[in-house]
Amino acid sequence: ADKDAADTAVEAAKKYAGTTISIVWEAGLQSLDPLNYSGPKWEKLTGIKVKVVEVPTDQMFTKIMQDFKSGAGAYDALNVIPSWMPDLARAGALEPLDKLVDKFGYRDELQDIAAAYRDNQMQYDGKIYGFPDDGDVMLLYYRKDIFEDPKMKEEFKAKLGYELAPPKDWKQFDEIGQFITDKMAPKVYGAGFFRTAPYPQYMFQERFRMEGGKFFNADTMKSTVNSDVGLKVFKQMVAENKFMPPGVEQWNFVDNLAAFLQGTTAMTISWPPYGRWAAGYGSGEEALKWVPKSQVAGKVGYALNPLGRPELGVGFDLAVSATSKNKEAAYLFIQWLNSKKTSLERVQLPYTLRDPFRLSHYASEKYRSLWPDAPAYLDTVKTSGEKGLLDLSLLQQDKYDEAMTKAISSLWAGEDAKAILDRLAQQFDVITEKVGTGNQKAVYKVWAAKPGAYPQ
Amino acid sequence: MLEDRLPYLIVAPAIFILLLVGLFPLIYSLIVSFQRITMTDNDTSFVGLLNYAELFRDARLWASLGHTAIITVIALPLELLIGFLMAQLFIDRLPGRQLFVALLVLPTVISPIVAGATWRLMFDVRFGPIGQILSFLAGEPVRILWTVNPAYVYPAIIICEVWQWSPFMFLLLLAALSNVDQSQLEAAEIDGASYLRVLRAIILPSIAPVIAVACLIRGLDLVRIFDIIWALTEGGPGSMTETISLYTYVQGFSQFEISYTAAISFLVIALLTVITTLVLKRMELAR
Amino acid sequence: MKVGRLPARKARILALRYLGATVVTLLFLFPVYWLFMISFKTPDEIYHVPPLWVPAQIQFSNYYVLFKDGDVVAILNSLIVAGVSSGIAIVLGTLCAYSLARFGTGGENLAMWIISQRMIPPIAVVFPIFLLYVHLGMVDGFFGLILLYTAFNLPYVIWMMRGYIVDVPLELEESALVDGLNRWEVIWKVVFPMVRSGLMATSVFTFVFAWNDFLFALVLTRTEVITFPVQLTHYFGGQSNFWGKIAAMSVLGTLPIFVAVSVMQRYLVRGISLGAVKG
Amino acid sequence: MADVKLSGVHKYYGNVHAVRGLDLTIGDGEFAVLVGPSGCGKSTLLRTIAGLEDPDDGTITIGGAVVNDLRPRERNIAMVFQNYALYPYLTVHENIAFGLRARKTPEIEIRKRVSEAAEMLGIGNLLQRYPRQLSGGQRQRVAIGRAIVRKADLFLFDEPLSNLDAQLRDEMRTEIKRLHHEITTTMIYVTHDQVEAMTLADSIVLLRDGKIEQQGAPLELFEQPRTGFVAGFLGSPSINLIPATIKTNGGGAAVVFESGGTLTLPSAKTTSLTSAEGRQVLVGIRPQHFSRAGGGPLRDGVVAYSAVADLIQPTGTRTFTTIKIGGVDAVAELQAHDVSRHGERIDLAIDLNRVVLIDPASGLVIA
Amino acid sequence: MADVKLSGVHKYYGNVHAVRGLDLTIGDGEFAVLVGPSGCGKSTLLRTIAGLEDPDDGTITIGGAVVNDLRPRERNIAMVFQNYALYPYLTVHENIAFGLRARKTPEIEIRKRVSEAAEMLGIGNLLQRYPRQLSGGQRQRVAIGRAIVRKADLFLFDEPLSNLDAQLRDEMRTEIKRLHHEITTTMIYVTHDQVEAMTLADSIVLLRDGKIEQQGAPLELFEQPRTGFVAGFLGSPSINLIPATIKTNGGGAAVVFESGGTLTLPSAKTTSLTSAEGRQVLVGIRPQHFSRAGGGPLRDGVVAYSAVADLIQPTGTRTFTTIKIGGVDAVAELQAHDVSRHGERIDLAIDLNRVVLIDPASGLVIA
Ligand SMILES: Nc1ncnc2c1ncn2[C@@H]1O[C@H](COP(=O)(O)OP(=O)(O)OP(=O)(O)O)[C@@H](O)[C@H]1O
Ligand SMILES: Nc1ncnc2c1ncn2[C@@H]1O[C@H](COP(=O)(O)OP(=O)(O)OP(=O)(O)O)[C@@H](O)[C@H]1O
Ligand SMILES: [Mg+2]
Ligand SMILES: [Mg+2]
Repeated sequence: ADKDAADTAVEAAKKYAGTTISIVWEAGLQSLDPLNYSGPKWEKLTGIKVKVVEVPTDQMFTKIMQDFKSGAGAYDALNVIPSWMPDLARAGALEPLDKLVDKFGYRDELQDIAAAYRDNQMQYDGKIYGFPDDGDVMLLYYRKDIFEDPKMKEEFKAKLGYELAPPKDWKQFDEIGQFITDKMAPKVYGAGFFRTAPYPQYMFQERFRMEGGKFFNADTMKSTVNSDVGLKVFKQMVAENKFMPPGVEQWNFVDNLAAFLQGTTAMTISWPPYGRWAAGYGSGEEALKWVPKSQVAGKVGYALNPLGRPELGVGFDLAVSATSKNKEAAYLFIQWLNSKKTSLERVQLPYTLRDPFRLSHYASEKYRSLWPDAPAYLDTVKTSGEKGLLDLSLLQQDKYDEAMTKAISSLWAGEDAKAILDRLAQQFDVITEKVGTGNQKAVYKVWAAKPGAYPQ
Repeated sequence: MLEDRLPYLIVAPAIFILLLVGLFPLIYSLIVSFQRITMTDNDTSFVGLLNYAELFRDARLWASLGHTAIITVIALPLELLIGFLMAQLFIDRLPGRQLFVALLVLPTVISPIVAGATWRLMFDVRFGPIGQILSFLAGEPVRILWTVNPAYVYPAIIICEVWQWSPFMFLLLLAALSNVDQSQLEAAEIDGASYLRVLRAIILPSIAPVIAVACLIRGLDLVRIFDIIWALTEGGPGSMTETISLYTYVQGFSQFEISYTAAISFLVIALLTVITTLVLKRMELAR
Repeated sequence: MKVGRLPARKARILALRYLGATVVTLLFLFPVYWLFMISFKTPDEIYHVPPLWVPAQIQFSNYYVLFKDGDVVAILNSLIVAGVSSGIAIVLGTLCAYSLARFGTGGENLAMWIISQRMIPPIAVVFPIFLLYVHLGMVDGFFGLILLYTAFNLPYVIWMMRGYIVDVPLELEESALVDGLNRWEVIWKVVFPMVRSGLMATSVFTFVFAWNDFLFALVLTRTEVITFPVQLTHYFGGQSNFWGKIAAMSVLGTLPIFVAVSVMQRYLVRGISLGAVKG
Repeated sequence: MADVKLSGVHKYYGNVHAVRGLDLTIGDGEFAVLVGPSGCGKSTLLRTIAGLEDPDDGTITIGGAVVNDLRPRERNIAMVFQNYALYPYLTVHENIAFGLRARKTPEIEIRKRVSEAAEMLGIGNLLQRYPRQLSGGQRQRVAIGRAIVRKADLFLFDEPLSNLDAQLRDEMRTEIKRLHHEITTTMIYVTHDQVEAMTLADSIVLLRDGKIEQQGAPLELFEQPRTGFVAGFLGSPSINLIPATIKTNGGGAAVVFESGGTLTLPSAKTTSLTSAEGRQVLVGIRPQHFSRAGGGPLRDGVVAYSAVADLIQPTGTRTFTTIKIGGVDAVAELQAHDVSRHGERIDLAIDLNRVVLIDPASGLVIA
Repeated sequence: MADVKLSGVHKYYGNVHAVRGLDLTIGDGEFAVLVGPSGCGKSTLLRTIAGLEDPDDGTITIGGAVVNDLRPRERNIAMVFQNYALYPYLTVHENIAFGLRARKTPEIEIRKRVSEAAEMLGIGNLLQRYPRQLSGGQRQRVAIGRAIVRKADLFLFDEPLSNLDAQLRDEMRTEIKRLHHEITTTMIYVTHDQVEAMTLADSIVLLRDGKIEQQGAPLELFEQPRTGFVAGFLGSPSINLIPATIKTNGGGAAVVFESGGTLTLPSAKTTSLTSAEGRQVLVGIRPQHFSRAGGGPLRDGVVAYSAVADLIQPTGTRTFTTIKIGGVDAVAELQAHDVSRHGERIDLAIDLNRVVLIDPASGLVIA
């Protein structure tokens, strides 16, 4: 790259000074970035105003689709969840970006994006529809102080016959969790998860595949989620609630975060921001007042998930709406956002939810010095990303997602795991049939063949 | 002369708007419901009754109708009863009644979304006061996952619903009760009738039309209940509390099953028409 | 004024009723109180276990962000949409009701049809309306929402106002006709003042309906005219529910309604009852 | 000022034939009172004249001009309604001024006329009040005030006093009578109160089933009713109607009751009865034509009758006493102390000079 | 059966002092009628007796027992309301049976009593109808039926006939009178209709501003009013009150009007006036005590008076004629043809045997 993609974008965008572009962003914490940082900064640089449209995650697909159907062109730039990108692209809601990428010299910088995201979340049908913009992946966080407490270690070894350390598989996870809960509850529980829709389904996708499960029979496209593996995972997941704090079934992202930061849970699995905030990074920031203060700074360890291949889990692409009336301005904005320079700043924002996704982010000296454990954190994030499992991504993926979400919600409600899975499989089949078994089979084959789809 | 056509002139704008926004969608839905339009492909070929046939195979649809019915059947009588009891409390002269009434109206005028959100807060197992109060009363920690535990989600929804709408019933019934002929009550008092007899022979018959109207209004509202559930449970756990409105929304707006949604709409309209007609018939009879 | 002795029995009953009234009112207000308190809490207080009934100090930062981020515009939008639409609905609906009540225009059938419009569930028509609006380019604009709310409030207004107008003694109008007014003047100078309190009550309710509508607003707004309930759902994030913001926004969004209801309180009970009693 | 002529007026409400081919003339400045049983079409007729209802047939002429096609406001009439029809949200002053404002009268003229009318009606001190702050009689006066400021050609009153209590009604009646003396506009007045009708009217129009039963001066109707209906309708307590048979002897005639007993009729009444021997009639005797026999000689046409007092109802100066005549109950209006005990035998004098004989079949008065 | 005693009863509605320290005794089996101007507290008093209102002070005794603290149902009274207060959703039979059922009367007894009462009231064929299917008079009877089946100790009626038209009122009045003869229970009856009061009452209680102005037999109040208010309240048209001065001469006395003119009072009236020379009085002469002078000799106490007829209001057999006496307008009730033209001079006879003289300051009747 002879020229910095960020500067290119800024230069080119200046001619749109005075216009306003609307960007769809996930409501809540995510939009703190464009609201507080990148939006104002872009306006200062180019004179283009950025209007942030906050949409709750579960409405994002609907809203984007509606806007496209309506031809209203109310949105210019979009945040798109990668697993839904094929649907949106197929429907024509997204603008193909290749031409603009070339026009504004962005191809090189795209190469810097970590492979897991670059190879899986950027293109559909050979065309670029979005820039992976968030290094989403699941990590295991644990309380070093507890895990390294000699007394605990000793007792644990005595009881279970192996060293107390971050769990290598789910059996260990359960044993450790139960052990800590037994010892320390109600002050500290072994683990806590966020359990509310739609997120636990990513956990399920990961564990299901790591235990050897397949979503579909590749020949018939009949769903096989109700296999023994599915049942086993479901049963484990429910059983784990027992050593987690009461009411964990209701927890969402912040509930779980609060519990961990307040020291109530000893382990949790979540996206990378947990790691930063738990370390106390950004505490005291006005914009981060939403997050309870960390009581565990300096006591947090980072590790790969049990079984070693974590789900990438959602992620975000920056895209341009096909109906936008300011396509080029919108494109330039996302190029600038996504560029090496800007993105490095963004992933370091104390309150950001955007996680490092470029090789240059992982390597950034500045980032590695943000807090004492930052190098360990970045390394874990990087490795997790490299080993990450892709979210299932089929035609009309949102329907499959909805079915899974509902299934897991039923699971917490105490319904019989087998019955839920059978129903889920049946729902999958109905969806598949509706979409067209032939079409879907082809799409599934392509997806399943990707290195991150099923563990080898 | 203009003045002679006035009766028609002044209905025209209202009727026009009603036709535009009321009739057009029905016709449109009717046509679309015979087509096969989904999110992605804009296939507009006619498929006859396929979508309607589909309705009968859609277990989730019927389940959602069932959920709607459950909520309606439980919440409506409760609201009526509580509203009636409240009205009884305030029917006689009570200094400061104005203030009480003004405050009691509040839940009813609050946005249902706010109501749902508020109760979600109230029900929260850790941060909400309900668990705290129950624990205090029980003398031991009571941890009820109101929105997760199937045994409690309907109670949760119904508590919220009843909280919001009992005051509405209260207002209606208060007004109706104050219209009950005072001298009939006095006559009955002099005749020495017990409260139950007075209730049965005088009060209930005379407020029956209001009760009927109230039930109709609230019944129709309950059948299309959406906001509260959206904010409180989002239809969960699973689709245990998914109502017909919620399901229609999901079909129409997150899955873009356009034709199918139209068919559902017609099913709902047909059902409501039948029910309303029956209710109105009964009301006629009662009069 | 001389206060006579109340027989002990009646005094006891009165005291009991007071107690009952207070308890009931507190019960019904408690959730509102809770919401109110949440809006003043810091995140630490919101996520405090056990829950705190009173925040350590009243602080307004939850409100502050709403103003800072411009989210309160949603309230302004709602005010415009609900205000204008109920205004139009009231005017058109009252005129229509007058015609129905006094001239029997269209007979029972028209009246029934109009009422039946109110029975159609929004969810059944929102999709076609959405598509219609797409064609007309009215999505995400004030006009579309106003038109829609007007249409949805019209049957209610007509229904209620017809009841009130029927109650206006015919002689008043006839007297005015004999005295030299034409119909327009009669409507304006005689009927309007006579049904004023009904009009107020009806206005409050149409306003509340439009204000509280969620479904239509959810579907028909994008970026320009996000209304209050829709804005509120934006705080139900994927990662979290921003209870502070939700509470603060709820309070802000309930305030106009509360004001409207308090001001109109004395018309309200009458209004709600008359209309309903009339059927 | 104007006379009013109706000819061949019909009015239907759906199936109800409320006014049935009615012809009526009311002279300029006349005070005409419409009476008749409830539902006979009084209000309908009035409203048709006002233009609030369109007649289905016939013509209406006011002051010589056919007004069928004129709107109420173009007929220059003023109307006072039964329940006053005051505008509750306007002050008394504004209520009275309402019609003037509608006709764009200059403000100064309005003030003048309103205060004139208010003075005349004795409500000058109430002008700033609202109707709800007035008593019934005061409201009534405001309603009348609203009519008279208009200087209309024709005044219509629809049972204006029926909502008032007895005493007030007496007062207001007198006042309306005075008013008519002063302004001498043509007035048409509907009432079902006989005293009002009798005392106010220049001419009473008695309606029955949408048609005129009889029209004439009050005493004419009272004393020379054309039909038994008219005789029965006017007078309180009602006229006593006793079935009997006519017996003629020579130039004279008498009525013989079925249960026995005979009353000889005065000669004035017998002329038309010469050939009526054996005819069935109803003998109509008003309660006021009974009196306690004084013992002296009886005037011409007055006959003696001895009866037993049944129910005795003293009302102050008069006592209503029920007695039996010809086997049926009849009421006699006697003086306060004429009779004192139930069962007392009393000697009565019956003044038969004003007796009416009615043909039971046709209902027509035959003498 | 029971007598009713009130002593020192006060009742306030907020600031309104509706009943002001009232003492009242009504004997067992008596028919007492409460009359008085609107707002004088009649209904309040009745409701207080019924227990529907609590008195603020004083005691109420029914049949010898203080009932202040008893609820209405415990007082064993029956009440007939002005608007009947029938239960619209029950049949006539059930309406009448309501009070019996409430008292757990056996079904067979209920049937018997209801049909007895219905027969007595002539509504036996209406038992299966609903109130809305009845005429006003029939409803009235049902309301009475509901009261009488109860065999209560005390019957209360609050203007039970005021909603009926004149003819029906006459009928019902007679019926109530019959009823009292038959069942002889104590009855308290509120009305503002004088004829009702005069004809029904054993004893009239005239209320004014929450206090008893006079209580007594009807003719006693009418003919020997204690105050000018009583004299003015009873009688229609109202008694004429003419200011005058008393002149005594020897044993006799006369009244001299301010505008001149003297009327010599009959000797029966003069006894109490011996020392009243020069005293200001209001002379009360009832319209019915005027008559056209017959030309013969005047009875004792009757004086001749010549006057000019002003307003003439014929009402059929009687004509109200306004004349001037002592400079003020007075109404004379004459016979139909006694006077025929406005301005006619007529010779009248005034019966002064029943004249009342009222002290203008205290309002008390002095003779
Ligand atoms: N708007 C109407 N629709 C149908 N029928 C009517 C209407 N107005 C009057 N009638 C009928 O026409 C007839 C005459 O009615 P109208 O009101 O003129 O009687 P009225 O003599 O004024 O009676 P009242 O003394 O009771 O006022 C009645 O039979 C009445 O029922
Ligand atoms: N519930 C009440 N609240 C306030 N004031 C009342 C109430 N009821 C009656 N009053 C007042 O008490 C006084 C007596 O009223 P009451 O009804 O006893 O009069 P009444 O003699 O029955 O009159 P009417 O002949 O008009 O029925 C009146 O001044 C009335 O205004
Ligand atoms: Mg009439
Ligand atoms: Mg009264």
